[in-house]
Amino acid sequence: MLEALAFYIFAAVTLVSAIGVVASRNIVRSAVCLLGTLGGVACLYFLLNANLLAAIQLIVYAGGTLILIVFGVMLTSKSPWVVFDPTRGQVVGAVIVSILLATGLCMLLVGNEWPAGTAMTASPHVKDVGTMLLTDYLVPFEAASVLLLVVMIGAAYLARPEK
Amino acid sequence: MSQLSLPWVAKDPAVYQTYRRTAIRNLLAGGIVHVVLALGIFGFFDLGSTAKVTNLKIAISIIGFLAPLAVGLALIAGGLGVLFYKQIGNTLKYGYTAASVFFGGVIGVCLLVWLHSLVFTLSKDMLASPQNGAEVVSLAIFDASLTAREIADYLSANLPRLSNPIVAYVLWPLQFELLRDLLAVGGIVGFVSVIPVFGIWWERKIAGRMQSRLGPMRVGGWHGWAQSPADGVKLLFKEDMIPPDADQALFKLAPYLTFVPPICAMIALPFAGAWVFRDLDVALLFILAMLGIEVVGVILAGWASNNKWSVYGAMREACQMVSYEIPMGMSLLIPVMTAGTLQLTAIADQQGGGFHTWFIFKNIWCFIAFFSYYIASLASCKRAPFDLPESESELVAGFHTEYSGFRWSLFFFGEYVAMFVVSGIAVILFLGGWKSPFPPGFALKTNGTWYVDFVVHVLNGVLFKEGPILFVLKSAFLYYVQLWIRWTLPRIRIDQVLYACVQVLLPLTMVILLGNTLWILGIEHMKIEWLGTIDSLIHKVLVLIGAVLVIGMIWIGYNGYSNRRKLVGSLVIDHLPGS
Amino acid sequence: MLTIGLNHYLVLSAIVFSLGILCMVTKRNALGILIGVELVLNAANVNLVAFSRYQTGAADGHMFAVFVILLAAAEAAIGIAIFMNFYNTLQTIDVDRGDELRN
Amino acid sequence: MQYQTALALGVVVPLASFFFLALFGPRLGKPKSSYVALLAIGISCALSTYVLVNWLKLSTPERTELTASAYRFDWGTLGSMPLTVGVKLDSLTVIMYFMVTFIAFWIHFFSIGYMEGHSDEVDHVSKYHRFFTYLSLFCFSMLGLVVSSSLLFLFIFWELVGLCSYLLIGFYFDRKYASNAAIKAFITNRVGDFGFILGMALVALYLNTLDLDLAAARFAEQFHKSAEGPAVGIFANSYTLFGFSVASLMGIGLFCGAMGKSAQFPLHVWLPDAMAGPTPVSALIHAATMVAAGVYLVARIFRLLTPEAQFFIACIGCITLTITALIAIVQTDIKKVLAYSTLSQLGYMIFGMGMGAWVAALFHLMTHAFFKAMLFLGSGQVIEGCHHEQDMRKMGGLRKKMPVTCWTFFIGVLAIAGFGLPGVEIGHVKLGLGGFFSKDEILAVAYERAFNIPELKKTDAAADDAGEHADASNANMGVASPFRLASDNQPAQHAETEHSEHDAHAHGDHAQGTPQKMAIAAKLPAIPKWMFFFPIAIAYITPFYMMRCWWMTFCGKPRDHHVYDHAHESWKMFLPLVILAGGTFFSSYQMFRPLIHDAAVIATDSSTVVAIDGEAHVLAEAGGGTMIMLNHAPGKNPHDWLKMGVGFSWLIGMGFAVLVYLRGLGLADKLKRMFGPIHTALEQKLYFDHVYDAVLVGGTVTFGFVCGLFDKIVVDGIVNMTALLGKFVGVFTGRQLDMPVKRGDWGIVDAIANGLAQTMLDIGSEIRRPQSGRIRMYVMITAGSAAVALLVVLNYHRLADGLQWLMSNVGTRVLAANGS
Repeated sequence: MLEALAFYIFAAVTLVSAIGVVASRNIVRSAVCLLGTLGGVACLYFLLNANLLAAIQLIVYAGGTLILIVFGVMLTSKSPWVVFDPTRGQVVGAVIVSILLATGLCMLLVGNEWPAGTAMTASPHVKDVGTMLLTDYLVPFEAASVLLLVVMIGAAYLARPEK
Repeated sequence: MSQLSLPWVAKDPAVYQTYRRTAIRNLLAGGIVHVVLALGIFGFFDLGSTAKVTNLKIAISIIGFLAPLAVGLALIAGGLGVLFYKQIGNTLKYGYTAASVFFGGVIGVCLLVWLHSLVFTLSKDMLASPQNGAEVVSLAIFDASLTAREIADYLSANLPRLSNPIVAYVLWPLQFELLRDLLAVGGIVGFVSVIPVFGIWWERKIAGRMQSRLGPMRVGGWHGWAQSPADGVKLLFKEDMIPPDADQALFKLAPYLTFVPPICAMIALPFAGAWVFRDLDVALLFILAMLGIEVVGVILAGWASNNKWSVYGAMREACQMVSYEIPMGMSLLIPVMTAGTLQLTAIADQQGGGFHTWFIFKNIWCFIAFFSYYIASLASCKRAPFDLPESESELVAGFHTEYSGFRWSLFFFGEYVAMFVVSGIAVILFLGGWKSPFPPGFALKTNGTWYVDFVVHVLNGVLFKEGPILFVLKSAFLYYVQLWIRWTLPRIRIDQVLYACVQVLLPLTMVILLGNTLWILGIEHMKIEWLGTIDSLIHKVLVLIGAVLVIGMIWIGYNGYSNRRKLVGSLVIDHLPGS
Repeated sequence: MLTIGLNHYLVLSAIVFSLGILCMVTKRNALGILIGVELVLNAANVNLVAFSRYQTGAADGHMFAVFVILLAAAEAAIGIAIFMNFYNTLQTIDVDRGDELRN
Repeated sequence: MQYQTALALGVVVPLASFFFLALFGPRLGKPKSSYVALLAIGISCALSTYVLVNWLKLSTPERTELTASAYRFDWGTLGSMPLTVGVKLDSLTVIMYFMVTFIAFWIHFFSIGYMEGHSDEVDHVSKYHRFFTYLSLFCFSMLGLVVSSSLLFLFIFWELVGLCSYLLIGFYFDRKYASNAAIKAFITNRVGDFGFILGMALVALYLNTLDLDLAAARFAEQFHKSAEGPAVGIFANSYTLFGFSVASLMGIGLFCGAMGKSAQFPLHVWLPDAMAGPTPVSALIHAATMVAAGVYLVARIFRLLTPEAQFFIACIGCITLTITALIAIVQTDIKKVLAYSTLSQLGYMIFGMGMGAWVAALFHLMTHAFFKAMLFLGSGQVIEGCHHEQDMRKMGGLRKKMPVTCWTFFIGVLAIAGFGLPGVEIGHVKLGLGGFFSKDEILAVAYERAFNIPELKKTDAAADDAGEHADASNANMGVASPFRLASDNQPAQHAETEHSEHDAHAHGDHAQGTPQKMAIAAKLPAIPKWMFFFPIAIAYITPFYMMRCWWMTFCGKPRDHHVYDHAHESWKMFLPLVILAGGTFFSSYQMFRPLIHDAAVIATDSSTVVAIDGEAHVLAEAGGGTMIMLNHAPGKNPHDWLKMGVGFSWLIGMGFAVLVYLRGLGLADKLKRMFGPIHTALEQKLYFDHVYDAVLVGGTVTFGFVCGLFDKIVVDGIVNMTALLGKFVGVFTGRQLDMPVKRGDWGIVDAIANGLAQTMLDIGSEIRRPQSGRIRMYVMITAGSAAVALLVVLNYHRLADGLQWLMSNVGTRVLAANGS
């Protein structure tokens, strides 16, 4: 009961702010709406017994990526009111396409008979998640670390001042 | 000329006298009526009888008895206040009375929160009591699993002193999780609103003392204790301006984005073992995340103001925060690794054996980590010397240049609460949380007499055992250090800020992270003996250093206090014995 | 409707996914496209975690979600660096102007 | 302290020094930072001395026990393969470790003097502390390499030493040739390391472990199973490359790493260029330790080598030692001469390893490390003293200016030349130095392999083995053994008889070990004769060029007074020289030989390969059957032959050098003119660099050019051709078939053609439209088509039904309409 209520509230937050992301003409407002979506998704993670993931989502997305995006906006816009609008035709086409896509996905996901699985009873302990990360998922973990290193170097290289 | 009657033109004192009399009359009369009504209902429904407890009476007792009683008492108190306002004012002006009112208020809020917690504990116990079997823990939102009857029975069986049916009626709704959460949120919000009010006053006093002045002295009498509430009232009535070119919606949203996350952080911040709203297993990460989101508000404020200085402030904040989050998180990992959990209560529980078991003295890595965390936390709260985003000598006021009034004060609320939160994290992770600095053997024993017990409980809670007061005191000390640093160190340049992070703090934290990993590997997993010997040696030296530091500070503080009259224009150092 | 199951989350994620695509298509600001990508990735993550919760009962979905978050962060960092270069070259952040390869 | 702990600690101390210097080096400044590094390596050296001294006191079983109980723990798992980390604690490690720390310590000491005159800063970066920082890092990696028990960690440290080598060669990074040399060294090593990685991959794949001992055990196990029944594991694979089986390829792959690091042909080109680094670095890294790591590696993986792989190794060694010695004759740069002599000596070691002369090669490694480090330090002293002049033609007569350097250098020359008087004994000590013993042993084994193995094959090996071996060892006992084994304190005569009895007895008894070994030995391929004669010839050339170097530098008349006047020497630099000269004597006579023997017990204890001992000694001492002492037919004792063949090569070579350079450079110039083309070829290093330039660099460029040409000619040609063809067709049709009657009027054909073209154009532009370069459009198209596809697939049946209904309905209507 409470869970349902919470789900509907958080889903509403997520969806409304996602629509806000799309509908805002100003990019910073989009970013703020994105914060709402990210927060909503984080709350959904809490509902889904993924506490650690929720915290990570908040730290990395909301605390890192979002700030990075806003920072990028500040560095790349000449005035806060510069707006690039797509043409009306493009918008209509895009809306049609995404409605089609949503319909298709919903039909696919809901219409499918998922095999009966085991539901998770309790939130996995942080320690177990960590152990899993360093045992079963060691190789992707290491690959990810290498990736991050490459990204760090690459970003620094790309954003370096012109000589 | 027609007679203009402006509302703010002073009227004849006699008019005020009339107003006052009317107010006194109405308040007192209304209060007495309410109280009488409440007592009447009490008598009519026989609410006091233990034998006739039913669920029906719950609503009656709350709506019909408790609510009118509370309203009535409040009205009577208000009436008395207006009646005796001169006497009250004079009393408040008198130094120590005012101080005791002030501290009483602070402690009162703490006690209120404490009461919350006691009630929760009680209801939890009841729900889990053997009479109810195992299935009660399902804290449903609408299905009451306990009846008032059962509660009353439980009380008379376990806590005879509280076995009044009214208590049972009050406790009954508390088995609903939602209500308990709402009440707890009330407690948190109450505490959170006290922090900045007290904190700002304290900061101004300390700033004054550090500059050999007195700080606020007028408002409220004793040491200007009412300065902050007065300022708050002033801010509420200030004109609320929004620049015409600003992004209206974001401009309005930004202060809330700054103010709400630190309060959310309090959700996971434990004040003591049971004193926590939600004992998350990822509490630390959650708090860090909330502190990270706070920045978004600041950046938005700067951006939405559409002002050069504000944007500069926002960009500084963005790059400062993004870079300092890393050393901050990595320093926090060290006690986390040592404790093996992210759950703050569990971490604090491992430090209960006296101050030598605190993680800061655990080994050299934790010791360094404490300081690197503290520096990074200064930057993350944008406190001096890292207050670049709002540096008033360069950027007017940085990101909040365009803000005024209530919105402006929200930024400050956010900042001061965040300061408390980061101090609290440091206390829990490094300084033993709510545990006493003395080993458990020092805790006083109760002997059964109620007044002795009371004193013992208070002393244990404040000094010898554990308790939220200890936690708040320790946090307040770190908070004090933040203020101390602010009024001691000059602000550094933005490039120095980033240099300090990327080239100093980051490598340092990496080294200690690696060191701690190897240390744990060597001592706990490989059980290398000589490493263990070195470890215990270092541990002892660190404990010694800590003890010497604390004793030294107390000594210097004592000297400062005993020479407080001579301190104008000089330093405490000049008054130490032998100088 | 009162018992929340897998399908609720799936529908939610499908809608968020489509909104992400919509965002990518309609924003001409490069950073808007980046935001759209974040939406899409979040939708995928919700799916992963929901399946983990209702179908597998183990934390594998969480693992994938962690890696997705990590990749999203990496992608944002690189993306913004690229857009800075884009901006430095063309003096605009409008992606429709970046069609030199067209002719 | 436990020995393994001491060794591990000794590895870590330089690392600590590295970190300390890296962080605080600039603040410590000029003299102080060097003391940190010196202290660190000093601690390592003390620890290693402690271990060595105690190790010598232990008996073989105790050592074996310690070896077995050394640290091992699982670091991680790769698939199902545990990655084990551990300390390899055996005699080989102990002596290598001691050698490295000892030499490194004195070279650090020398460096302090050497670096004194350097300018402290380049581009505001202090170079002084960086030098010692790198040295510390190198010591850490080299020691780590020595103690690693797993191939993986050996490889990691292997790469680390490569990195240090790169950093130190490029130490004068402000000079173009130095940075080029550094890059060359690094890249050349990468080529070798690629082979190493492949070899490691094969080891991991077929033996499922990277632990050295375990891998060897599994290799032997698979070998046995394959020998008895159907082939398993690595032997089951019938794939061959250039005639090498996979098992051999594994060994060759691993050896490729050694080829790179030990600068063996054809990857030898980097080492002479590496002399661009500071001279102490040349002494430490490019003469004594790192380049010897290749030999060490081969020694470690010896049990994984098949006879074919061994033969390959021997060939490479033989080629290297020959060509580099020839090149060394004409070099005029003092460091280049030493570099080429190093190459040549490394060639000897690798050659020895390939021959199966495990003990001899390592023995040569040890002696060589000492005298070559000393020679390099001597040259460093000369270079520093002569104001960084390296050309020997400008030196001469420095004997009076730097006497200590001169005579220590001469000891080095004697050692490398193989000075010794065959048959002369002082007490029980044979008179000789360094190469006299070690090179002799390698050559002895080569002789066995070239001449005795064919003999062995002819006869039934197991039958006459026991008897003849006793004779052989009796006969050999007095010939070349320069010392009594360290464990032997008895009078020589007594020991000799006892040994031979014991020998025969042991030999007869070791039925499970020795005959098996003999059988394997019988399978060894006999090497071609030239592989014996080339090293013999080079044994005459080595003394020549070394003597030439010494004579040109120190004797005769000073040729350049500017250099001569400046020359001086300081105690800080010649003290290490004197110590290392002592070390040369010490290493020739004492300690190392028995320890290497002891190491051989474990390191070659595999029934798949055979290590051959060219030295007459007691089999029990050698571990009772781990090695094979080849069967000398009477009168075919290699030492008899070698005594005469190369015993006085040092005298001849050195004498010839003195003869040529006695009166300055005149005679040498004459000879140079006489052998003009040969001299030029040698001076150009036999054109290796040219060939590599032409083949590799040129090849890449050419390949790019050819690709470009292909693009230009073929691709563009086809495109243009098509266009041209179209044009012709158009012109043809237009002109000939469809002449318009008047302007602007098209004929039918023309109209069709133009109409088609127009349609094509329209289609093209329609197709091009989505290819707008607009990322949003791409996303939209992708998403849209995905959506449509999804919907169609999901509703396929409904759609199909609908279509069918439509078709049938419309069809019937049409039919009905027609009917009515």
